[in-house]
Amino acid sequence: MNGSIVQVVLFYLLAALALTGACLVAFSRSIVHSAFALLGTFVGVAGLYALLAADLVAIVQVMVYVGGVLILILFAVMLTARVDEGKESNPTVGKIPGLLAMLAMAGLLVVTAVKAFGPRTVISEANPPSTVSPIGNLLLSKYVLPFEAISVLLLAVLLGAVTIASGRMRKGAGGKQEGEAPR
Amino acid sequence: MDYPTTSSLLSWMIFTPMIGVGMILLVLGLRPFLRLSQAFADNFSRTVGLLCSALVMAMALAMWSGFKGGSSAIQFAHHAVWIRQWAVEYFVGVDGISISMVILTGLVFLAGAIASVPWWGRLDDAHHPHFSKKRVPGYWILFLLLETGVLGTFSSLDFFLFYIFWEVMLLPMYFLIGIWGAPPRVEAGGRVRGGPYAAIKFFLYTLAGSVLMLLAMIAIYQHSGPSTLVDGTRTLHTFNILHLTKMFAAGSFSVAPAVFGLTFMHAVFIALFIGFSIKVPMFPFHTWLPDAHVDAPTPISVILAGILLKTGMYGMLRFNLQMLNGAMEWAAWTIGVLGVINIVYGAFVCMAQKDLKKLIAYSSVSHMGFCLLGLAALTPQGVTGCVFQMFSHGIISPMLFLIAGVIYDRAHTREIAGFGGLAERLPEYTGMVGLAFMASLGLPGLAGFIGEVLVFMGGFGATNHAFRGLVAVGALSVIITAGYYLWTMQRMFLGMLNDKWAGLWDMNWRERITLYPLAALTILFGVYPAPIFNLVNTTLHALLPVVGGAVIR
Amino acid sequence: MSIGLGHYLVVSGLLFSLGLYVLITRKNAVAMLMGVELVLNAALLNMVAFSRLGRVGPDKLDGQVFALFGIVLAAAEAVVALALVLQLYRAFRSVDTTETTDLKG
Amino acid sequence: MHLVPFPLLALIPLFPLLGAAYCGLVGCGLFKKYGEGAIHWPAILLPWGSFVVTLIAVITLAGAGHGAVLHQRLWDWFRIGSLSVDAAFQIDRLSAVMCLVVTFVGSLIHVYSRGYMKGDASYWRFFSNLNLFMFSMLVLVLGDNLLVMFVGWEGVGLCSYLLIGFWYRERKNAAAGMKAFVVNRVGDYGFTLGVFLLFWGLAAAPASLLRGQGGEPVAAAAVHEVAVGHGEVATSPGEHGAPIGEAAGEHGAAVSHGTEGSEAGRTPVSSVTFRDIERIMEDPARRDAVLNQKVLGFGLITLVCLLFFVGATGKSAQLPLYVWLPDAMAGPTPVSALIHAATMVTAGVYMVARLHFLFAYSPVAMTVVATVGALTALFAATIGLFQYDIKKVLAYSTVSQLGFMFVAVGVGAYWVGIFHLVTHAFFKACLFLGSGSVILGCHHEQDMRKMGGLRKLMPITAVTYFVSACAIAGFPFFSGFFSKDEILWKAFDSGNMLLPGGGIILWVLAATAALCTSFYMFRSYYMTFSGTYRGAQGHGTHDAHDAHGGHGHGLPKESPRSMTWVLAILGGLAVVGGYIGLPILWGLPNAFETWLEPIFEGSHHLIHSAERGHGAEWGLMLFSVVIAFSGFFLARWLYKDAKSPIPGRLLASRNGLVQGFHRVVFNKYYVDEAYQASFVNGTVGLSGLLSWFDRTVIDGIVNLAGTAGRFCSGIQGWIDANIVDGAVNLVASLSMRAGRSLRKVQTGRIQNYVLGLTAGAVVLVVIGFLLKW
Repeated sequence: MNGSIVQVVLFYLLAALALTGACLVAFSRSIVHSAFALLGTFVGVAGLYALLAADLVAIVQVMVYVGGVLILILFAVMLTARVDEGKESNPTVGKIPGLLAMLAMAGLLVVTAVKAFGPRTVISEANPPSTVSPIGNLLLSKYVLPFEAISVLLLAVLLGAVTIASGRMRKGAGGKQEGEAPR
Repeated sequence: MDYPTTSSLLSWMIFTPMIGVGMILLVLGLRPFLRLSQAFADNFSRTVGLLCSALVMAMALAMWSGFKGGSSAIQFAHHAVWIRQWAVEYFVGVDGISISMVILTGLVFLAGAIASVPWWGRLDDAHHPHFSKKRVPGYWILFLLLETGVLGTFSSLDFFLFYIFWEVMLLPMYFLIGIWGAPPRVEAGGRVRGGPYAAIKFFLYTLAGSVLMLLAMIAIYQHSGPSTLVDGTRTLHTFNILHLTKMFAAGSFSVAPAVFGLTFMHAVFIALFIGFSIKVPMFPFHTWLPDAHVDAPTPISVILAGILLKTGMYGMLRFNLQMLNGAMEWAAWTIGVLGVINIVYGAFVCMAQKDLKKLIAYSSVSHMGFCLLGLAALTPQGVTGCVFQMFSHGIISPMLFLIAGVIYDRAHTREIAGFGGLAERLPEYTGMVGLAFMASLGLPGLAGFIGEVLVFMGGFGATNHAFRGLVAVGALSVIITAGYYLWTMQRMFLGMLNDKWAGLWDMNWRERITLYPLAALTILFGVYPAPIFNLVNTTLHALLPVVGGAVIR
Repeated sequence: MSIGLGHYLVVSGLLFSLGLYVLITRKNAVAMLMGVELVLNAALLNMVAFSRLGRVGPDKLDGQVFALFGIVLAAAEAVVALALVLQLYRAFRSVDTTETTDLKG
Repeated sequence: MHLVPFPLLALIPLFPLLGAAYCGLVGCGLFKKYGEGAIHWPAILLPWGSFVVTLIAVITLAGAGHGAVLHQRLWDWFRIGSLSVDAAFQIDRLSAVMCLVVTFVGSLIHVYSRGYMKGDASYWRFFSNLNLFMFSMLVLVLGDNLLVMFVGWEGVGLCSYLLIGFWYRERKNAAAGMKAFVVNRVGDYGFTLGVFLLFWGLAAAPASLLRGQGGEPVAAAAVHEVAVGHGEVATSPGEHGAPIGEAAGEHGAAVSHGTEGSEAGRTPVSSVTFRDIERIMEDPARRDAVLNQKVLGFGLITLVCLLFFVGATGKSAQLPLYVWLPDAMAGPTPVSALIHAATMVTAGVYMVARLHFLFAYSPVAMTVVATVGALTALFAATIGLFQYDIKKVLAYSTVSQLGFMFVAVGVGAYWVGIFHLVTHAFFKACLFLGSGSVILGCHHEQDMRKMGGLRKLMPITAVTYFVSACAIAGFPFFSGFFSKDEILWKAFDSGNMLLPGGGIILWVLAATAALCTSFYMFRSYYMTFSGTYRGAQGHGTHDAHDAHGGHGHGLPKESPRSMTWVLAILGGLAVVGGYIGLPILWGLPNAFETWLEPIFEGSHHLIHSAERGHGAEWGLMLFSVVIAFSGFFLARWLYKDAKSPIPGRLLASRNGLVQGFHRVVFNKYYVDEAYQASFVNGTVGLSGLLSWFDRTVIDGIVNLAGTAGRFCSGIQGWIDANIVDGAVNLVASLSMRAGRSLRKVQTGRIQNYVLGLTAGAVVLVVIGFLLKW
């Protein structure tokens, strides 16, 4: 329970940041706003990681998500969205069923979480050790195979992304046999 | 009690015919590539068939010479685990009960093989194509398969293996009768008879028996106690016949559930008995036999009568007498009565037959009845007589069917009344028929007599004195048998020669080399049956119930 | 009062639900991709929280390793997905998933 | 009784067997190549070889002492449980007599056949069968136990069948052979059952009797006993070798005189061997155990003996199974002489005499034997009165004479029965061969009405025939006189019959039969040989003998020398043969009775005499002479030279009684017809019925099951096509329709899918919660 109040405050702040970002992503009418709101979520989650003494994950979260994924998404938004169309750049459908589904799912998860783990408290160390070197050890010993596999995956993704993004659609492969799709 | 492998001779013997099958198949497969002629394939398969049969016979003789007679132990055992999960073993071996049948198998199949080739004699007749020229390689493949099945049946000591071989016997026979037998014909009354009808009748009948046997086998397996396989694996149940015998003797099955108010042992006894009695064949399950015999080609009749009927009797000896020994006395009277019905009924029905082959077929029914009676007597003379009758019938009935084949090959009819005075034209043949008939009607000095007299003697000595009445009734058949054989003899061979048959010719060399050895054996075992007794007595007599204090058996 | 596993799970559950909502309601493929990222983040948060606060004990880092792998996978997925989106855009001149329904049965 | 090994014994039957094998297997070819000589020399010489060996055996036997039995054991035949049967031969004084008769008469008839069968196309087959018959008969006679005897018993039946049907082209002959065999089989049925019953009856003694002295366990003792039972055989080292086993080797030396010492531990449990049975019957305790047994209300031994006697009636042509013998005359005449007069048909008598130690214990069986014998004697004699076929007359005469023999053995005078058997063999063989000579002379005519006057044409035949007729009629100092007279006296004097004074009834029946015998024999003599020849002087009538060169035409003439010599020898024996058994009454030595005495001494104490005095015996002897002469004179008066008109007048008589009597007797009392109608037709009818039952009912059930199966499968086929398959099709079309409607769900909008996914997940979790609570 040491240093708890700081942690509690930090937790609520970071959780609010993440959730607010997520809400904006969900409800904003502009896709650009959504994309930027996503930033908040990512940072908030990274903070929560840090709060959980998962320093390496937090750093990676920031680097990969904020520095990589988010940038990609913004590029995509910019490449595809007709920004000039104004506020309604991020149209939605079926809000009511979506809302219902969201609430049902949220309710379920929250209730479950609270029922299962609500009263449980955990001792957290004052100065938890860095996780970088243990994780490095793990990655190169116990998880060496997934590690290598995922590196191969990354290579494949690299090549695949390049191929897909740069390749021309083959004739007839675009599903235009019936000529329905707008050009 | 556990017999490890001592010799692979028996396995070689059982599967030698399969090697032959492989060779025939190989040649058939290579035929298009090597451009072999049809005639070559035919002659090759005939040669292979003859050689394999001869080889089996030679191995059987080798086993005979190596068999120690004064022991009831399993000899020439070959024992290995086959399907570990179900406790199934490959366990073959011979004891006194089976050795004589194995030898007989070799002999009868050799005779059948020789009778199946068109060589060494005239068979050309454009109007009546002979079976031995029809789809030859297929015939020989099935023939050899049948031999494997029969040998396996006689030597299996694992119930599951026994059942497999039992079924292996069934299918080739079906095709051999159906395809190479008489073509379908319409009889009076619009009934269709002929090879296919006979084959399907045979098949369904024996299959019905097999089903009962299968049920009994599974029931016994399910209720059998824990055992060990030959390699030491412990199993919950067992198929090993010797182990099962011991368990039955020890009363392990007394806790098994009753079936229809019968104890478990009695219930499986009945199921197995009916299953085997169809093959014997026992009244009233005998009607497949005349049809199958009449429409089967000669060598197949020979094998059917000479060996296949014996598998049923063998089953009774091995399972009903040996394994279910405790229920045997309970059933003896019924078996005896059925045996006598077989004997007398078969003999009477014989007398009314117009077709020579049918007559011989019914005479088989009659003569197999002796085996049942001898078994039921449960005296040393009775059971030995039963086995000897199996053996002697296994020599005599092939002779009779070969004889029927001889005249059918020439005259294309077997209608007894249509002949007459053949003795003038075919003296050698007549002499052979006379010998075979006399042997079959139990003339002393020929093999048939020994079996009959022992069965009757044994029946008279049964603990239940009512058996004496049974024997008195059964022995009436000696009169009836003499009546129908001599009457047949008179109608076919004596009197004035019917001019229609003036063109017939006497026996050829192929018929001689099948008939003369059998005739010689008939005489030999009639005057000196001890070799067979030496084989079977020790094993058989150990199985008989000991009656309180009486030694007079 | 302290922050336990339940709190993190509640946050993660809400994140997940919002991501789901995005997935259900958005028509824009890129926006849906954002939803996916939200869901993924929720999941990863769960893992790290369990790794730290779950019954396995604090010195077990497997959950964090999973989270790392998850992040990498998410990145890879995002890359491929965006490439696809680009291609989709080229083909249909739109990233509106309600319009690109050529494969419907 | 002690056994003497005699290694030559098997040669006696072996010689004819070799002859049979030679003629039967290679004879056909040799006959065609080298003619008749290649056949008949071996075939005749080999039986003579048997005769010589028999003589040696008889001499050995005579020198071997009182109760000696020559014995040769060849091999084990069966050895199963307590049943232990050797292929073994024995010759004692009884079988020696039979053996001499068989080999001597048989060999003579072989010689005779050479002339009689000359020119027959199946010459080789004839001699083969004849030799085979000799073999079987000798096995029957020499067999050491009941089953070996049975081999011969059936073997002679087979040969009889083969030889009766020798000229098989005529269906009548073949049918006669078949009849002989089947009727004999009826007898064999009785015989075999008798063997079985006897065997188990002997074995049924209390276990205590069977126990060995050493208190051994019963089972071991039994084995031991069986071995020892044969141990005595092993006293001849080097001949029998090892098969008997160690036990025999140990104990064999100890047991040489079976009848001495304590028997209980030594006799086998049971046996089919004659001497073992006799020994069991001599052991008082075992005997009582056997005699006290009842089967179906009869004493065991009575039933056994009756069953054996059924066998004897079949083989020896007694009532009611005599019917085959007259028909058996269809065979060649030498066959009739050998098989159906001299040897085979006497086997029944021999068998009863052989088993005297059983029969003597059963007065019932003895009475039955004697009564059946006497009835048969009279019955057959009356039929013989009116026959015209010369061989039929002789056949009925044989049946009648066999009846006499059974009277003798039935009253316990076993040696007399055998004595009559011997003399009968001589004179009846001579008569038959004489008739054969006549038939050959008359170109195979057998009807006496077509003969006559042959005395001048065939003098030797006539003389021998007359002499033999005198013998059979019982003229004083001819052989038949001694034997037949002794039978009549023994019957009269018998005290053994169940009915008091039964012996006198037997005597009346037999004496009447003797009168008839004398009459019909001389009737046949005068019809055949006196007067003038009435037959056609032309062609032969027998198809099979067309090739008979030199005999086809002209008056009958005397037969070739090989035949007349045989006739002369047998005729001579018919005269003098009886002197071996002269009546004791005359104070002369009876060699025959003395010779056989050791055989029958065992049962001697059981045979009782009525103790009628010598006066009665003299009176009876005189009376039988009177009978013989009255028959002779009656026949001479009626038939000599065919002059008397009385026979013709009687035949033409319109008196219903005379006619009816004649018709019934001439047609042999319609016994054949009755048998045909009852047994034969009954059996055939029953077989037809059962066959119909088999085909229609039993197979019908099978086929019905098959048809029912097909019907059921038809129904199932319909069900399959319309319901099961319909269900399958329904499922298919349902899923098609469902697919068609459900594919609208497939909107292609990811949002919808995700929504569905979420909803599904939520629902699942909610359900999980609900279930949990």
